[in-house]
Amino acid sequence: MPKLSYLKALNRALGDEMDRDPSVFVLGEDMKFALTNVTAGFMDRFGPERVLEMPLTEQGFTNFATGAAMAGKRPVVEFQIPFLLLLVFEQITNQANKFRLMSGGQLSVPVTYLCPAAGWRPAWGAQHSDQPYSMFAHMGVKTVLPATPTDAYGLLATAIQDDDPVVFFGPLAVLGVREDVDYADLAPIPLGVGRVHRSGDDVTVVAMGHLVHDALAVAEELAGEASVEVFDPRSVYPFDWAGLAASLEKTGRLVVFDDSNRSCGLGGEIVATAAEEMRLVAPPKRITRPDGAMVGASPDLDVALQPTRPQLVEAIRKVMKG
Amino acid sequence: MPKLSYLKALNRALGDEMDRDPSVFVLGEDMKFALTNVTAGFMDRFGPERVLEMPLTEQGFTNFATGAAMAGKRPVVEFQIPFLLLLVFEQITNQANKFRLMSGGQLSVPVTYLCPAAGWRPAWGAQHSDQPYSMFAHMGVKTVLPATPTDAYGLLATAIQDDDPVVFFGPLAVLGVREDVDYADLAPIPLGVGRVHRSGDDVTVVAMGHLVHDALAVAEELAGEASVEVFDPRSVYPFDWAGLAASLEKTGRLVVFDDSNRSCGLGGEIVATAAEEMRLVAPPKRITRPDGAMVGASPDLDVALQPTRPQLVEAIRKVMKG
Amino acid sequence: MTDLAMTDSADLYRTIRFIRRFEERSVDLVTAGEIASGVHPCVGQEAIATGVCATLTEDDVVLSSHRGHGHLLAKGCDPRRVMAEMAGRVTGIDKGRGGSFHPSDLGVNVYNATGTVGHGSGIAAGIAWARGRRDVVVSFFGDGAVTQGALLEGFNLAALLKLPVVYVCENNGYATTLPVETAVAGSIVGRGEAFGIPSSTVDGQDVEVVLAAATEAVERARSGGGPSLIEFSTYRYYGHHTFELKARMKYRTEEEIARWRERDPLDIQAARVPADVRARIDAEVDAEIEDVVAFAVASARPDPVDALEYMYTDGLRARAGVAGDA
Amino acid sequence: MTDLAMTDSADLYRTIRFIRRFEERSVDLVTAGEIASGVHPCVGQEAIATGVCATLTEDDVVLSSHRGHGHLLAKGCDPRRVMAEMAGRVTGIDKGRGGSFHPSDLGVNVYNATGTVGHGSGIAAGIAWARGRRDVVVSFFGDGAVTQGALLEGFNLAALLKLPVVYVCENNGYATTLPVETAVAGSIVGRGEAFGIPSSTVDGQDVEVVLAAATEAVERARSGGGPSLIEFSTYRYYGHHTFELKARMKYRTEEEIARWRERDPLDIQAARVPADVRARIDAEVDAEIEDVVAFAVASARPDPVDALEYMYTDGLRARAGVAGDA
Ligand SMILES: Cc1ncc(C[n+]2csc(CCOP(=O)(O)OP(=O)(O)O)c2C)c(N)n1
Ligand SMILES: Cc1ncc(C[n+]2csc(CCOP(=O)(O)OP(=O)(O)O)c2C)c(N)n1
Ligand SMILES: [Mg+2]
Ligand SMILES: [Mg+2]
Repeated sequence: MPKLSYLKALNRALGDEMDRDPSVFVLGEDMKFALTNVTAGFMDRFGPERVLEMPLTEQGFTNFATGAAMAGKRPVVEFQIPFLLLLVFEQITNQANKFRLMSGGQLSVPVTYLCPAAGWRPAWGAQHSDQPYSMFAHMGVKTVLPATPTDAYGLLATAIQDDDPVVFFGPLAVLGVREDVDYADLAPIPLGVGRVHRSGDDVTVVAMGHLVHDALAVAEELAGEASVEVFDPRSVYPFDWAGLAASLEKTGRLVVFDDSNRSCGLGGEIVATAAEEMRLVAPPKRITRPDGAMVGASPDLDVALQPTRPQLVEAIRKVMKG
Repeated sequence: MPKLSYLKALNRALGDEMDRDPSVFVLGEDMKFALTNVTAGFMDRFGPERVLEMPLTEQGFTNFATGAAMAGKRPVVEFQIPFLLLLVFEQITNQANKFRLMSGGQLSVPVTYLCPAAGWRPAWGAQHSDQPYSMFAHMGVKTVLPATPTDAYGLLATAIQDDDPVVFFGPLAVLGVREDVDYADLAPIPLGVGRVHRSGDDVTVVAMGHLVHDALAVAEELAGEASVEVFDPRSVYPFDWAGLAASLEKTGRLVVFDDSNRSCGLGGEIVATAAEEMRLVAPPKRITRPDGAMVGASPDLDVALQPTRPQLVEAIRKVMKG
Repeated sequence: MTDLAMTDSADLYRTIRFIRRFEERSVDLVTAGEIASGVHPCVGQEAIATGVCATLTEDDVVLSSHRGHGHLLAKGCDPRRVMAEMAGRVTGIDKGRGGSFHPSDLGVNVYNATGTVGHGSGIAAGIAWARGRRDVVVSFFGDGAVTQGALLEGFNLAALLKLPVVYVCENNGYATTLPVETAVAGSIVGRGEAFGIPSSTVDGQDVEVVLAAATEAVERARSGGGPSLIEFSTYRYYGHHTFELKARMKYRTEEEIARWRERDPLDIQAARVPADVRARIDAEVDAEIEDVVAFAVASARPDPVDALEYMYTDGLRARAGVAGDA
Repeated sequence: MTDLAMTDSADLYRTIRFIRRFEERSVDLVTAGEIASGVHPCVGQEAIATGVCATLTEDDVVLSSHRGHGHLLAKGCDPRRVMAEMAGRVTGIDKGRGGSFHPSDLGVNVYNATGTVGHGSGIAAGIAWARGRRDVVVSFFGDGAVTQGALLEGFNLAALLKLPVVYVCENNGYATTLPVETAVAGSIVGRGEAFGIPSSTVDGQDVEVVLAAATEAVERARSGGGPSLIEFSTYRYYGHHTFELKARMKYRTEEEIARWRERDPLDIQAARVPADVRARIDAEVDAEIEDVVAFAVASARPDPVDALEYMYTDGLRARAGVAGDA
């Protein structure tokens, strides 16, 4: 079976959707030469009316996408850097995502916001390394953060087909991950449905994005000590609360492994909801970035702020004791 | 003793700081005629060089304030509507709040962002009623949400004196609250230090902003049934974790009463941290807005999305049983 | 309000008169507590909505502003459902979810009026592009919007893509309390010209002058000539928002208001219509407006249990604010 | 680099030559893995930083961009500490927290170069105002920044407040891969003129032409004449960022690059300096640059335990990512 990389999966999913549905188009910066490679080959394949080259005008083209979507198109807006999603935060959360309600259901805004390079960018410094996904969940914007090429394909396809705004985060750290796939098996994956990557009985580790792969390695490493279930919600919002509850019914122990900032992040939401509504036999734990994490401009500083495998090992051991 | 309203306390704190420190100035829209009344009388009192009338250009004047602050001034930027803080979200969280770290400590950015009308605005609809404070905490921006005139005075004074960016949220619903004060007692209140409004032994209710007053009423109402401690952290970030832990040491029971959206909100952060690190003898509960709440344009719809006293009563009873 | 193609003097007078009465009565409903949000009356600016929309077909698109009742009525929305929307009733064009400030009515191609001043320009460009450059899109905004960077980002995109957008700036001299001279360095039309967009300043009080200017811009759009910017000089007699009924603000003088009332769009157009025709129109309009008001006030208010309706297309239900609640 | 007041031909040549070598060697350090972020070389644009900064006093302020090494060196930063910063070392001007893209050095009044393209314009206005309109503030940005609305919001504020800001647009023809003609409708100078800001397009390859244009704008600023916009036509020989060393992108032709090299700022200025003087300068510069490189490479890397340093002024420690950790 061919090896498909996460980045290629994005390219494939977007291309397949554009083949399938003429209303789908992509816009963003450096489209023509596909700087991020997500749209590699698209200018020749789909032409300039479906691959819109945009100037350095993120608020303008985000609003443009909102208008195009309300008028029947399905824009996919690419953002090269995570902070650009902060720059258009109001346009997505306070405009595009609210227009349906504000119109009493008349309007729909089927835009996909694609950030194929979320998270840490070695030594690029404080302004280029954020993971803003928790805040889109806070504002009620559908948000996904897939971990594997298959899930990236399926959730990007679903995001594009969804009639509401959806933000897609692909962490830079996972773009190179490859997977053996049968192309025929690639298919849309519903929002809000998680995935158990590894089944276990003692403790549930919730991980997303690139951290899923670290969690699986740690689970393997601890196989002798503890039976670790690795649960990947895949969608940040809506979240698969039923899937999490089912896992905790079994394990009763929870460790969350999350690359977002600590305060008011997804990790906290998972711990809070579990503590309020689910079965826990020991105090839950979360491993996150620090509060309001800002990386420096040297890799030495940056890595110190990323969640690590040793932290996960220690947390698992603690909840097993607890 | 004179009765001081919350709104007047803001006016007084800002005026006192401008008297005390010539580097303090205020800028924003409709300053000259003090639309929000926070700057009532200031144009005559301080003149146009310290009360800067700004056009409808929020990103521009937020960046202007950043520059002025780096050059030694202490700008207080007023935002008339909470969503305007989403519009400048990148300028505050990714620029002003990061410049100190990015300069290796050379620069400081002592800006206060003042939103004197946060939260629900009856029938003004989905775009005018947000409570974005949790997201500033997520990004590591110092953020306060005082509940009383005395605290509003003290925390606005502190925000202005602080050498870092600080966001000040004054909920619309609390601006009219009045309190007997001796002006001589008005003084800065440190960030990250909460306040026990009412001491109790059975359950800790954490409430902030206007909800503190509802929580106190409910505590009174349930006095016969349960001894309720009402804890107001006052600062969203940094948060008074020690104060919360001390209260839970005593009660072991937690109900959080929070006006922000549910997913990845402050309420969740409080529940998560308590579940992870503090003493809990029963599952904690939180009362919040729904996920990604959007109000309609009629009061009938809007109130349905606000946390209510009956919800708090029921939650307290449940944790008492739990 | 029926046939938008009708642009003779009497029809234009009728539309202005209709908007005028509609606004006056909506202010009454604010005072009566029926419109909880208050409104931004467009009294004094009616000729712009009237003249511009008279050049549009049903398929053409309008993006309104927070001062938009006139745009909606002139574009052909059912006035009863517009007033009901302002009163937050389920019979409103947006079922009480849009209100006075953010209305949309796809039935007549009125798209969402965003509350983020200035951001309609990019949305308008996207709509014009998505509709295959077939239909004209009119984006209304005020002088305050001119200082919002996103407005100019939209201008750039519309110009680059040569889109059929007519940008209509209703310069009524103030953004809330701020005089335009103190807010806008340089000029408004200069901002259009900077992007190569044909731009002009036109009298907004004489509806036939408005009509002529709008016709030229709309023709340019239809013939592939790309976007235009028209800055109409106008004035609002009422305050920014009905809160000024209570809190009188001193940012302008009574003399100034009186001066502008001398160029009242209703009077200017009235002078072109025979007295008897006017009398008939006035009577019809007054009667229709009373029916509009009665409809709005009699309509049902939304049921609080539906507060989370229409958030998502797939019926996804947001989690309630309390665990376990629906 | 010593005396900024020195603006005779040889001094200008020296600065251009210094920046050129500094950039070439920084690219070597990228290849060697010493500069992990890569860099945005300004090779080809050196005359602009050189000519503009030659008109400034120590008290005047510069806001740089992501392509800013030349600005820093021309304004008088210690080149050793600039290179060390790019390499993420503790001896860097920002202790390894700013890096190549976002440097500041208050010692010579170089304020933060924000990573948000276009947003320096408003920051520059705020600095100019806060410094009592005494000192001139130069805000450097590229042609890409021109399409960012916030840039124009800054123009409006600087013009309204008549601030001593010189807006320097280094139009090198591309924003990453995007040609300026396809990004900017209308013109760049038109955007300045729209705000009543004196604006001109000037050759950016001849440092003495740059110097003359900058002098005029700086004089206007000093004499209370308010902001100016100068669009310098220029070109970058290298790619947008050193990632193009690996991923050659075809957005421009070799012929185009060759054509611009014929107007190389170093050659143009070299022709005005006697060969023997040049030989001496070249030797001095090369020696100094090797010392710069040696200093940077030999400097210590930051200690990971300090990762949360400098976040807050009051020493507030952000909570760690694991409960209980420091
Ligand atoms: C981006 C933004 N800033 C501020 C506001 C608050 N606001 C609403 S209307 C308005 C004044 C707008 O003035 P103008 O554009 O001239 O329109 P007018 O009210 O005069 O019709 C302001 C400041 C807003 N809604 N959006
Ligand atoms: C607001 C924003 N959008 C996009 C980017 C990513 N980006 C960094 S530099 C750059 C190109 C800038 O081009 P230009 O302004 O012409 O400067 P040049 O690189 O040519 O010197 C882009 C798109 C950014 N940093 N900020
Ligand atoms: Mg106006
Ligand atoms: Mg460029």
